[in-house]
Amino acid sequence: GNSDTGGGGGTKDDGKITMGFSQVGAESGWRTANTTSIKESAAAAGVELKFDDAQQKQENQIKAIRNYIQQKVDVIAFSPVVESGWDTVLKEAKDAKIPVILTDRSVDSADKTLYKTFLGSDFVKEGKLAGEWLVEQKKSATGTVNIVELQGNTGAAPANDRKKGFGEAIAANPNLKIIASQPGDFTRAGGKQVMEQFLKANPKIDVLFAHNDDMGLGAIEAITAAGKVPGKDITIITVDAVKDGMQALADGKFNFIAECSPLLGPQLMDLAKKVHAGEEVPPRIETEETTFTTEQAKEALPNRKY
Amino acid sequence: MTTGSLTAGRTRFRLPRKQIPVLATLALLLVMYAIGVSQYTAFSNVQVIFNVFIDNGFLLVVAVGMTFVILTGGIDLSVGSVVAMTAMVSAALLQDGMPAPLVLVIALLIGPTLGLLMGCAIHFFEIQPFIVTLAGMFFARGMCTFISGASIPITDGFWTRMSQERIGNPQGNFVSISVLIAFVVVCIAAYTLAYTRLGRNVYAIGGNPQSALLMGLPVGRTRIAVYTISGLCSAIGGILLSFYTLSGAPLIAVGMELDVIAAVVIGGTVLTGGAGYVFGTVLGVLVLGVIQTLITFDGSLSSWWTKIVIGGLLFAFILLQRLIGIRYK
Amino acid sequence: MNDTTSRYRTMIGHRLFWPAAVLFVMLAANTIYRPGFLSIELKDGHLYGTPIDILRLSAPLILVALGMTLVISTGGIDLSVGSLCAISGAIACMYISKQPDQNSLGVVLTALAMAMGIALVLGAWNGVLVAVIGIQPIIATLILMVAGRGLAQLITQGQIITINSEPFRAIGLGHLLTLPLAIFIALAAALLVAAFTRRTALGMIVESVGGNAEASRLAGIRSGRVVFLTYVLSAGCAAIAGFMMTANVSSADGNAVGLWVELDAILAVVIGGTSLAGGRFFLGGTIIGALIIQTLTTTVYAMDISPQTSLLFKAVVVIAVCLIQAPAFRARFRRRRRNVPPPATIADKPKEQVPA
Amino acid sequence: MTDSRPVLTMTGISKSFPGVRALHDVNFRLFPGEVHALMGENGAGKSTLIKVLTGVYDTDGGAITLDGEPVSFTGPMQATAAGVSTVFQEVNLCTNLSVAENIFIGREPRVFGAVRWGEVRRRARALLARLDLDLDVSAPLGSYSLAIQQMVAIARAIDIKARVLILDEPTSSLDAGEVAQLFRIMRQLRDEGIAILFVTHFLDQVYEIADRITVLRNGGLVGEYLTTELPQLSLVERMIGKELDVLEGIEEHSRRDLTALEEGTPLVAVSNFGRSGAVEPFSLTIHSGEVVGLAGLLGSGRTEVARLLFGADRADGGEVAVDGTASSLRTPAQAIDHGVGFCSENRRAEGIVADLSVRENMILAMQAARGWLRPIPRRRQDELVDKYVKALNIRPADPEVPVRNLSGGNQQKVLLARWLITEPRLLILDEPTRGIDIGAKTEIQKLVAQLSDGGMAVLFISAELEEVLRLSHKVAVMRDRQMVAQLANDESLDADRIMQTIASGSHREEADR
Ligand SMILES: Nc1ncnc2c1ncn2[C@@H]1O[C@H](COP(=O)(O)OP(=O)(O)OP(=O)(O)O)[C@@H](O)[C@H]1O
Ligand SMILES: Nc1ncnc2c1ncn2[C@@H]1O[C@H](COP(=O)(O)OP(=O)(O)OP(=O)(O)O)[C@@H](O)[C@H]1O
Ligand SMILES: [Mg+2]
Ligand SMILES: [Mg+2]
Repeated sequence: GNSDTGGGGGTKDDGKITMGFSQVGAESGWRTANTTSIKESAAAAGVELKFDDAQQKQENQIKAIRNYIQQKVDVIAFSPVVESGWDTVLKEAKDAKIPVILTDRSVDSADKTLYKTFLGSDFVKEGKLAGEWLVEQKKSATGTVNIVELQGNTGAAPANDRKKGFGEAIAANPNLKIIASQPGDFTRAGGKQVMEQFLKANPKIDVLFAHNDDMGLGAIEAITAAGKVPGKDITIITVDAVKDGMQALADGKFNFIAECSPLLGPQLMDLAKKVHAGEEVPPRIETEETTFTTEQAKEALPNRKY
Repeated sequence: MTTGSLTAGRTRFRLPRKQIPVLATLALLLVMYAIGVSQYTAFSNVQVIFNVFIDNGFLLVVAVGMTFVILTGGIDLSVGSVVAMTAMVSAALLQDGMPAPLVLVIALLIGPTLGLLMGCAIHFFEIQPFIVTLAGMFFARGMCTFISGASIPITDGFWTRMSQERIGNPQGNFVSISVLIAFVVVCIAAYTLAYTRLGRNVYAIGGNPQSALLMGLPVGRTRIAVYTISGLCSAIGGILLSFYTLSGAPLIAVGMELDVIAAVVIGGTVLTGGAGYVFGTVLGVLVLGVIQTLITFDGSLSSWWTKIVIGGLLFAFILLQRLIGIRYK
Repeated sequence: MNDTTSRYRTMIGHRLFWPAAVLFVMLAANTIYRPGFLSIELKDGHLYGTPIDILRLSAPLILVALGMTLVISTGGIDLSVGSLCAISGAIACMYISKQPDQNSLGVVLTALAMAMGIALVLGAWNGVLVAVIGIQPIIATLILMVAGRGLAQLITQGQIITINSEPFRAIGLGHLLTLPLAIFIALAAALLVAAFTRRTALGMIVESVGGNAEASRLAGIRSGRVVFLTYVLSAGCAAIAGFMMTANVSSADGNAVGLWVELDAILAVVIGGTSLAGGRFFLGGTIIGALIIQTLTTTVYAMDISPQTSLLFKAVVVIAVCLIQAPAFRARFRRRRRNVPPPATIADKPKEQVPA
Repeated sequence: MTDSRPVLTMTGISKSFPGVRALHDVNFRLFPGEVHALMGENGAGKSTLIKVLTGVYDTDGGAITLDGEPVSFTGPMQATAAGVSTVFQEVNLCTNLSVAENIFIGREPRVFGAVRWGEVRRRARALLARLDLDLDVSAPLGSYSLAIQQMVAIARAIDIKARVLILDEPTSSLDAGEVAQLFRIMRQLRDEGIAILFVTHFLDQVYEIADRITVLRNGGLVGEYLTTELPQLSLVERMIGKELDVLEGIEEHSRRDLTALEEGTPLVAVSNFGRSGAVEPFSLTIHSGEVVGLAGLLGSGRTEVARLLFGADRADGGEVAVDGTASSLRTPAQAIDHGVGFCSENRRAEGIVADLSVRENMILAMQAARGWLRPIPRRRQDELVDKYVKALNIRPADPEVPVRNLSGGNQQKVLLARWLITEPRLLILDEPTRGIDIGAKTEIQKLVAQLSDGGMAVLFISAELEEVLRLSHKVAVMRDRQMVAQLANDESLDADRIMQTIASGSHREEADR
């Protein structure tokens, strides 16, 4: 319930929580689903949302946070573009006594009191899950298994972490070898073009690990064009589980997807209310995520929203 | 034959004409600010203005360097990457435990060196600045990712102090040290352009490089100098950015060159060179800053509307500026 | 001077010689690294092979760069082409995705016509800003570059629109006479633009406006119209490129389609020998420039150059290409060999004030 | 005369451009305290010799000494530092900078590295006063007419304390008064022992000021002569390499009966035509076949009149009638549609398109009038271009070279050809003979006479009153941006009377017939 007295920037004490949220951008379908989730849950939870799109720029996010401080919002939440470099502005938020919640991606501040909590996925774990599944699948393989990897944008946290997690997991089987790894920039076109070259340069590719569904979907096109059957001749593992990806999985073109859920909104609003009320929250909350195989995908697909 | 002495020249009104674009920008900026204040209560806080400066200090410094380049009729696309590279190098060196002063010196040398090289390529080999600096941009960005694929935090005491020191009333209205540094850079640049030979040569080359050459001006030296200056400003900008974010990230400041060029041009500098002021550039940066602040304060736009509105505001601003300019010409 | 050396001289002196030589060297280097690089095979009536890939993948870039060439030749620049690619692709896909029968040719043609129409309108918007209102081209088109991405995302509501339409797919992936259709589209566009500019007087008039706008005006050229036209043309080219890019992956991504293509296009134009200051333009050079850029990208993937160093590699190649092309550099190099002190280099090109 | 050692020698100078041998084994020397004229037709290589000397171009061969020391400048900066000060052909200043700055840039008075602007302006004013110019020195140079820009360039050059002063066609855009002013200063400098290299196409000026003459022809040296020992006629013969019989025929043309022409509707009639800040409203009628001369001093507004009539600038008000019907001349394209052509005085900024070839430059106006959809067939282009290259003797005769590679005078001819190709009914020529050698100049004058005989109307602007008088049927006199008189060119009219009109401005009653 709220006694909405409205008016201008979020003044305190009107009962209604004002939240300033700085989003990374709108670079992918995943991200827009994330944004939609947050906006919808804010409306549903009666939280007044100040939303800002940083267009992939850390500078913009810092600016937005400063402005939220000026507007005296009740809670600040943001998905940091990069990990480091938030201490100064977070300190300012702390001085202004505005609690901060991180979503989706974390920061590496040594001073953990600068933010209340982190809500999001564990990218390393996603990579690991993908790798573990592969190890399991190929445990009986005798010869080397040639793996190619489509990375996300160079330097992006999901790219780095998924690569790391995957690498750690497949280290368990020395037969599994990454023979090529190039950035496909998280886009279908990128995934397609890089995959075409992988196929040309390497006569034998057994497995493709793509850091997101879109690159995997692009790669399917390239694989088909090269006269191979995706999912059969080349095992395809991806991350995200967006609708198109799930469809491909259900169709047997993908073999495995590690989920990375964008639907953080409801949990975020819950947290915001708790934090605003001064309740203690755990310092790290991981979204509930799962993995999908073809069968599971067929099941899950009908109620997939994004 | 006799000749009466010539009384040529029009002295209808003395002051404006050259300054009109800048004055128009200033007026529109004030109007925009007024709109902000009338729409959002918190907008009137003095700190909002200070924040615009705090948040755009590095942009301002880089834009000042770009002003030099554009005044000669050139362009420097490498600035964003050089900023990032400087921040990256500082972060990496600090992480390796190098003392802060040494890091500062090294970081401040990299940008100008690259600028010098680009200037030489442009001058001696007559390659178009756009291409040379584009290659510079690729190079510097490549170096960033080469140094590290992930962002590197800075924990050095000096950097932290520079970052978090608040000048003014720490609880109330304050600015950061970066703002002061930016102001110093602006003043030095304005002085250089108005009162030194280098500055005047910059304008002359922008007006007509061939004439400048035939007038016996050091065209080559000046041209190389402006790219070096731009490199230096980018390096300073990079340091300020590393103060600002206390880290170096390989993909930071992507596309910054466009913001910078936009700021310079909005500030009344002509891309073909020869006309413009540092003060205009300051205004240009403020315009971009205020547009952004307005959008954040509104806080109801979805990602795509943000872009459309930025484009729209930019359009409205440039159109008005242009119309005012024509009106008074 | 005997006949062969003089023929050699004229060949070296030809504008397209150096860009072509660079392209050749890059292909040769690739072939040495990977002997199969140049091999082409016929599979189910289609030709496959890296050279074909390079041609096919460079098709969108060629298209964008063709329009960009004309714009640059008037002394302008068009930063909005990337956004225009995204918008046209988004409109086409959005329309098709809403139709019950995505495979109907009529639907696809309607979609293309609609998207093309809107792209042309946006091109006209650029043209008005530059030619009528007189805003500096880089800023005028920056507006649409920023806002256009937003528009594209607005159309797709930030989603990636996936479609399943064979006729549309054909634009990017279809084949004709064993070759990818995209190559023919780019070729047709190139021939069309060439005919449009060189068979009419448009080319000369564009060059004249870019070379000296005031002199052209006084010669009776309505330069405003010409400049306007080039922006519309550029938008049209970008739209076709946008179709191709989206058709390639059968999906429209308002954010990623044509990202940074404007930089590549400008690079292609300049490598091709057209000056950014305006004036003479060389369509053939532009096409070679685009091929060089695509070959570069393909090389990075083919040689498995690490992502960390690929940009450095690109920087080195770009500089090398431009150095080899720069007459001043070659003159210096030659003189060094002949051991004569280097001359004063002068910028012999008088600078004409291009209207902002 | 000087018998001392030459301050400057150039020996065996050669210079080739791709396809053109601009200089071939040329020797040249310059003594202190002399004015040395460098003469030659358009494209003879005068400007190239100067550019080689000042290091703008490097030589293909030859040696240069200054004060006996071999030198090899890498550019004007070095040359200036060594005491060689140059005014290049075409105004080479920065129009975006102020007048004062243009004079002093690179040599500004400074304190602690800071330019003293007050001092710069004061000195600029003083210097210009020496040339009898009273300008607003802080106004941008671009706001002044070309002639004034030329004077500023000269002011800059003479203020540099130099031993050698080089003036490449400094007088081409100056009127008699300005020339006199310039010569006064040149003499003064000569007496101070400065060596002056002077290029001009005005023979009278050569004989007035030069002590010695070097003649070039087709990039080769013809010879060096003392002015006193070289009669004018043989000078011309040496320059063009053949005998001269050009001036005949034109004289009769002028003083012809005007009344025959004035019958019928005028081709163009304007009344109360003006533009605030540029020209006071004026009225003028021009009939087919009539040559109207515009006379006036520097900056009197002749160019402005021409630009208004061509629609290059928009008039504030007034009526225009073409062939008796009300029309408008608001843009160049409109004017061209009405059959008006305009050859600007500022050929570099407003005339040539340097990148394009000679052929393209020539057909530009015709093509523009036809619209881009109807290209002129290549064969027709070649015919036209060929015809005018021959008719105007444009060199090099290759129509495919970029026009930037042509010498100044040849560029001017290309522009003229551009308009002749359109076969205009009214051709406005603003200083068409500037920078054109004596042979070509008389050719052009003849051409104007011929054209008007053929029914073309011509508005002829020239700083040379003699030329105006020789060609015009009617002379309109400008003063202080007003058209103060229109005089029929009959026996009673001569240069003195025009000067008087300009000086007094009281002949209004004769205007507006
Ligand atoms: N940059 C250049 N490139 C190629 N050819 C050139 C260049 N500059 C001059 N020329 C050629 O060299 C020759 C000499 O030109 P120059 O300018 O010295 O003539 P000039 O004697 O000064 O003539 P004018 O009296 O018309 O100024 C001409 O044929 C000209 O076309
Ligand atoms: N844009 C301008 N701003 C200020 N003054 C101008 C401008 N254009 C021309 N003038 C002045 O107007 C006057 C008329 O110039 P105009 O060029 O018509 O003279 P002119 O008689 O043709 O002389 P010239 O022999 O120099 O060509 C000059 O005094 C000139 O300085
Ligand atoms: Mg000359
Ligand atoms: Mg004039």
